Amino acid sequence: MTFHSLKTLGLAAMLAGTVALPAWAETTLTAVMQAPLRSLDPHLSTAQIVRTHGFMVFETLLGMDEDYQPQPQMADYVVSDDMLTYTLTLRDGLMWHDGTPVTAEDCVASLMRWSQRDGSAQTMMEYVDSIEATSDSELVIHMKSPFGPVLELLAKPSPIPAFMMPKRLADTPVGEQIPEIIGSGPFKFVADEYRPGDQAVYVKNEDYVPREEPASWTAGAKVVNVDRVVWQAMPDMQTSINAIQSGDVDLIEQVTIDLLPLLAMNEEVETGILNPLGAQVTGRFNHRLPPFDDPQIRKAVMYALDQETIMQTAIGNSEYYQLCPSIYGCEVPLASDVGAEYLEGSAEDRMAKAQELLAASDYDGTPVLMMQPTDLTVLTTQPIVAAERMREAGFAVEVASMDWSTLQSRKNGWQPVDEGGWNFFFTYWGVAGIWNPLVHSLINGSGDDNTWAGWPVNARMEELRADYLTAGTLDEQKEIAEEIQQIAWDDSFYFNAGEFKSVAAWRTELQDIQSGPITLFWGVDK
Amino acid sequence: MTVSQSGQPVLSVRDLRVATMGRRPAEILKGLTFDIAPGETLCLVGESGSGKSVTSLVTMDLLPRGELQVTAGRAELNGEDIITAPPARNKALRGAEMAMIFQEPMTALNPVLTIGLQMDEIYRAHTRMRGPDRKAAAIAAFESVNLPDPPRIYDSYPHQLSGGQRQRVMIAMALALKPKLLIADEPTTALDVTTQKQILELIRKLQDEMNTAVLFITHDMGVVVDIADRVCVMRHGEVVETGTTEEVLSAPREQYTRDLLAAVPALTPRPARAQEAPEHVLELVEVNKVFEFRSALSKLMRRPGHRVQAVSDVSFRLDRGRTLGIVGESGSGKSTVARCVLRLEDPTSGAILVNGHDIAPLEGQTALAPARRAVQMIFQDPNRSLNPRLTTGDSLVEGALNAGEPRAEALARAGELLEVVGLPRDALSRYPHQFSGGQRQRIAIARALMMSPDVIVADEAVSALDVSVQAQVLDLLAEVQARRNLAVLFITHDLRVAAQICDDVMVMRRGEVVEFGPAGQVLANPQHAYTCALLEAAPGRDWDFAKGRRVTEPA
Amino acid sequence: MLTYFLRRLLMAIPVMFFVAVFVFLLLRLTPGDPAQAIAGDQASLDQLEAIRDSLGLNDPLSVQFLTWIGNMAQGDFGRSLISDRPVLEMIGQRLGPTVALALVAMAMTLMIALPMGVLAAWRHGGMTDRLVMAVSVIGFSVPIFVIGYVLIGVFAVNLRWFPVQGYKALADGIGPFAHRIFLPGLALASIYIALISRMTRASMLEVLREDYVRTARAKGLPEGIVLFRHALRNAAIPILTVIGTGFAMMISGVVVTETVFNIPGLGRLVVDAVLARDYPLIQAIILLTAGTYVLINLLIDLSYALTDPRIRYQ
Amino acid sequence: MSQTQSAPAALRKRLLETPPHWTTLLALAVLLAIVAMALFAPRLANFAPTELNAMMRLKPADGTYWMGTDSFGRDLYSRVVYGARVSLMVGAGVAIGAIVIGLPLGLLAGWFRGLDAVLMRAMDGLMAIPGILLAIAIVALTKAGLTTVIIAIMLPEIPQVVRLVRSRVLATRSETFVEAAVLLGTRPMRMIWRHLLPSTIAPLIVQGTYIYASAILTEAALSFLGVGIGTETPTWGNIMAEGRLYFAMNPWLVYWPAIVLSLCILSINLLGDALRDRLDPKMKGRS
Repeated sequence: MTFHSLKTLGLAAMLAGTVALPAWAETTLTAVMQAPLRSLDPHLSTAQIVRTHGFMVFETLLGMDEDYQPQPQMADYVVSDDMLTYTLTLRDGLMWHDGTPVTAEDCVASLMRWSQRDGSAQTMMEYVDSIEATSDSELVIHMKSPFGPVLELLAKPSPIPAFMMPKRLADTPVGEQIPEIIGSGPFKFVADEYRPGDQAVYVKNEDYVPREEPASWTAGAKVVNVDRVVWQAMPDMQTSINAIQSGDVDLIEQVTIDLLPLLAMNEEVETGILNPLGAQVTGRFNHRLPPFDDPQIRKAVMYALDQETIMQTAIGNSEYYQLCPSIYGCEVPLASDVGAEYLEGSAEDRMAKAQELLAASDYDGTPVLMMQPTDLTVLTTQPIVAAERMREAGFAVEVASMDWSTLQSRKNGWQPVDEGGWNFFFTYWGVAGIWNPLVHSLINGSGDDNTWAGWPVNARMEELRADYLTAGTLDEQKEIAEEIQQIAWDDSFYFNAGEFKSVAAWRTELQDIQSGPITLFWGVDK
Repeated sequence: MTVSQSGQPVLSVRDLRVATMGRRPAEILKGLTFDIAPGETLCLVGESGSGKSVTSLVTMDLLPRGELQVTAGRAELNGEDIITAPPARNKALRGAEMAMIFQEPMTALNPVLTIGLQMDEIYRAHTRMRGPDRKAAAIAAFESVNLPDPPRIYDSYPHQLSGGQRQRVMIAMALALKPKLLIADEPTTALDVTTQKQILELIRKLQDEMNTAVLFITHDMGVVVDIADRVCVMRHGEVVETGTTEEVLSAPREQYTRDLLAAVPALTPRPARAQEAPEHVLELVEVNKVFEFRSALSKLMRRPGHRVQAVSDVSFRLDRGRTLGIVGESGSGKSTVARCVLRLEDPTSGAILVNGHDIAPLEGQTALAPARRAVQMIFQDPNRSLNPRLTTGDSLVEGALNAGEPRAEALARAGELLEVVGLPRDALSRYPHQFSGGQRQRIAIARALMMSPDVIVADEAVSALDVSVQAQVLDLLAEVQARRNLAVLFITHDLRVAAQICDDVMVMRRGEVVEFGPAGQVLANPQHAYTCALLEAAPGRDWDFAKGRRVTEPA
Repeated sequence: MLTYFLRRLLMAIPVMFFVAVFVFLLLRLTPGDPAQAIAGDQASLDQLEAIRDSLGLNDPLSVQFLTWIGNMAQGDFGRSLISDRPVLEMIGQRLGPTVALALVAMAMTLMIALPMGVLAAWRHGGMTDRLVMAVSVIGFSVPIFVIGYVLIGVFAVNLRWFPVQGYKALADGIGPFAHRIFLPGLALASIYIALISRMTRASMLEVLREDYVRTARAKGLPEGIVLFRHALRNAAIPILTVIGTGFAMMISGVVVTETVFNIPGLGRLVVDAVLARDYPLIQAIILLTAGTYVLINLLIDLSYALTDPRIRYQ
Repeated sequence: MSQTQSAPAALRKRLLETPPHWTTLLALAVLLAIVAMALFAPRLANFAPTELNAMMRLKPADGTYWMGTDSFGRDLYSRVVYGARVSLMVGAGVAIGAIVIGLPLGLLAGWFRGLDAVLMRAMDGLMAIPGILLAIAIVALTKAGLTTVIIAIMLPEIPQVVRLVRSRVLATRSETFVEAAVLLGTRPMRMIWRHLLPSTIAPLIVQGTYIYASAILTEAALSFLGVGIGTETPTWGNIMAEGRLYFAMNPWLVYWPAIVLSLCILSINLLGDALRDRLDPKMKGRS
């Protein structure tokens, strides 16, 4: 046999191989997620990627539809007229991934675990008398007194959704991670192929029975049309863009907006907003340390900072950011224009006002320590822009760069700056994490050590927050929410720097991509 | 030995000029001319810098690229000009028609390849012999140079052979293809005298067998006597004088040649100096030195290590004003004795009495300070014994400053001493590299004298110097010795030097004293067979350089 | 030879202990909180405290250290704080790509740098020499991520000869493996090529002045044999030494290269681990790389004996 | 201290023996230009390096913005000019620091054999930890400021210096002139100061240039990985790190600082080579 004929033979074999493959190949959807998945316990982490992971594998008793309404998902619900008894009935055919049936007892254990982890669930538990399983498929929540948002909390997609898991896992103590990822959701987690920080693999749960209703956010039918979903972490956005163009990946959850023009010319790649809620950038004062223990000085900052510059620098393309005064997000039911005076007028006018305010204040020139994360791209620019504006207003500002992990832990301390404290930093919140006074962490006015970093103190705010929980109607809620917003502005709890939307990119082979408060992998077809 | 002067010379060098390359070219060879006939040995003799080694490199077409170049002249091998021949042609000639033996057998063989392979390469490069034939030829060649157990040698690495064996291997390689011309560049300088003698005899024998022409390069007049048919004396790149060995040695025409010959020390010991009331300044009593190589782990586990007895039971006494020579070949332990005396090594047992005090058990610079002052050393290589980064003045006053003498005072004394050793006072502010080797050795002597010692230990102090310089330094040493009534412990391998300056001689071999007595007795009338063998092997022993004729009656 | 090997291994114990203590203290003195990395930035202080308690991070440092050392002595490197997976398993998953990358880079280096260095030394002072030196100085002077980007820009994006990113294991076939590892391997090799070609050149220059090289030439041997058989083998030891000490340099290169080419290797794992304060994981990786460094240098010391028969270890 | 004047004098002599090669002169000119750029940054820059303009983001080069603008709308040219300051400072800090700490350690380890074993094991340990990991960890240890970065990069360089100095000391102490000094009664500290230290100076100067160059590179790598000096202070490293996101759109955001950085390091390396050829007698005339 000559070399030539050998080569031909090889080529033929190769061709045969490529022809034969697609016949029984499974469809795999490869996605680059915004952050690498490093931990798996969805009750333990408030990170968005873990939440997204949670909705792959786990389910919630109730789902939330695109109108922000709780809808039945694992269970149908009945609320007593006195608003004191919630009866939830599990639907048929629910199975855990290990093959055992889902019982009400599992769900009670899961709710108990969840309520220890989630902030607003903890508040709810103060109103709850008992949660018990009355049969294999029915559980009942008895309230001590009426509490408005029970259903909303069971359905909420953020920050810690009420995911259900088998009792044996739900009994895992609070600080520990569950040893196995067993849920009842439409995807099964493939533990063997999981590489923390790099790759997570999910396969279609063949035993999953979707609901009848059409899919809407986390409610309705979760119909899976792909066999495998692979999440791939890519530390470099350029790499991700190259990869989607070459077809190595099908979806990028969050594209850096400046780089969108790179994809614009590619007809095989589509871009768009999958999460309509977006995220709000917030600049937080440390109310316990000078100079920001003085409301007058905080107010000077409120005038000095400029949503437009911050957003323009961070996002660039105005299509994908929004400026609005609402502390709940620009497009949610509670959105309002109250307090807009801090944003009105030209940037120059506001700067003049800021300078005036600062000059009139007791500010003694102490440098403001602004924390800046170096490794979290969405938050690196704001401190720089803000520092420039604050300096112009008359502040001395020191920008302290650190990695995100250091920043997160440093923010929890309130010791003086030279002992490792801080004055100001930026972070961002998925709108689902701030969309009402119940879930909103930044408006806590109790000043307790345990509250989220910043520790503002405002008694009126606390009254309003308590009132909100018992408010009956949406109008009533709205009214309270607006007053809260006014106080948050007036007392300068924090600076709302505006809202941006994450832009996803996907290859045109993907059809029927769902939009949702998180990225959803059901419904989509390849 | 009869030499055929008829016919074409094997090598004919005509008006050869070589210069350095670069911005300021300097001429290294300035019009060299000589011939070598088949079967003849021509010795190129000269001191360092005379250009004799460059001549050999030109002939082999091995001048270092980019550094030296031939600017004029011809060098014809069997009528073929090497200088104009293409490199490929010269490559073919090298190893086959002309071959070379280098000075250092330690470095001339590739340390990481077996002897057999290095031999084999020659046959591969120049013949069409097949593998087994090549090996057989190699083993035969090893046999012809009297190497023991040739098959073992074939499989050995160079470091497994002695220096003499390596030089034999080099000769076997050089003569493997029976070249017309053999160039031997100081082939025995690095060897002990007894080995040197054997190698010279071997070259002579093989040359006779093959009728090879030999270009022999040496600085040693003794070797010239033993091997040359004709001599070519070189100096600064020029030929001073050419002629048959007898002619040049017995009736030199040029003053330079005469000086060169006069500088060669006689092998006959000088008469011992008269000694008045002997005063012992240094006494060794049964000194032993054992080197032990033991790893930290073995020490921990109390396992014995590898032991070498470098010095065993050496005892002697040295009196003020006298010179004791310790002679021996490499490995005889003579330097170790010196280093023990100076406490650069710690003796394993025995006593070292300096002015009556035993310094063997002392530790630390403070305790040793008196002994340090009393015993000083002159090292072999003046290039290395002076710190190149210090001025002469700084080097000279170091010991004095350590002893607490004010700097100005010490510098003044140093200046005086420089004049004593024959250097100008302003040498104080200059650096070692601004001096010649002989001058540096003078500075080293001055440095030793700065300490006003009672004993000076000179370890091969003139071995690295050219003969003419060597004579001057020895004269200086004798002069300061006489003036200051110093005791000198002189370590040397050169029997001629020992004969010239020593009152007493101690012969050492493998750490043991073989023979010890007045120089006149030991060197003129040796009792021990080893001493006899050493004297027997001394090159040129049958020529009397002072009188310029063969010694009729061996000493 | 064996006893020498064992003795050297014994000597490595204090070195590794030093590394362990050093790294442990360094990490524990670092601000940052693994609990925060687990719980995310919206977690409350109570929640963080509970997580810290369950992870044992509130124990005294000495207790933590002794526990860690004790477990390690039994071969238990612990579990990742963040992902709650066995550290060794996580390292195992990431080891393959890194080792492959390092080996490929090393192979490329030797194939390119040795001939470069030999040639430069041989043509010392000539154009080839200047060119080689220029290439090597540039290799030292351009950051590895710039080299990576330029390679991607030219060969992957524009010419489309190679994929832009990713890694395929050798088990997926030699073709895909080679196709994807080529550019990252070359990028990583760049600085090494610079280093080794320089060292080869310098070492060769030294060796080419040796008497035995002159002897080889005097024997009329072909220049190739003189250079590669006689000179290069003698020049090998300093080159080997540089290969060993350069290993640490390669690790930093690996971290950056893996980021640029998106290779799921140890380098990225460790950067992630440091940023997330995943103490057991960082400690294990650093100990592992330190151990590898010590081992590689030991092997290189042993390999001296292979190139030079004069060296015998007892 | 008149007795040590000789060492610098000898050094000077070896440096100035022959006129330097043109590449060396060119390298020196480039380096001086970069040093001048750092010194006179405020005069040379067209804008303050932190002055941002959200409307002028990612503009290509023109008459106003000579190298274009970055993602903050800051003038890239001005930032590159100011970047020289930090980069040169990091290099100098690391090189000087590593030598100041490593030199005495190496001298002591080389002369006092008892100390040697302990010290060198610790150095082996430090060397075994990959420098970049150490640097990442240390930068995270305190705030990502200039000092931290310098210390983080310096620490892994120290063992290299110690080893170099120690090996020189070991080589020198076997020299005959050291034995001669022992015979003259010279005590250890004086021996180290007068006979051993001078022999380490030349290789240290050479090594110093290489450390200098590699420190600048490491700083860039740290910035690239997100653990370098914050973006408020422009360094070539963090300019590139920020620019790399936009590499495909405007590669000049990376290329400009990369070119200046590479030129700077190139000239330092070339000068190092030239110094080595002159100072290291063994390497003389080998470039």
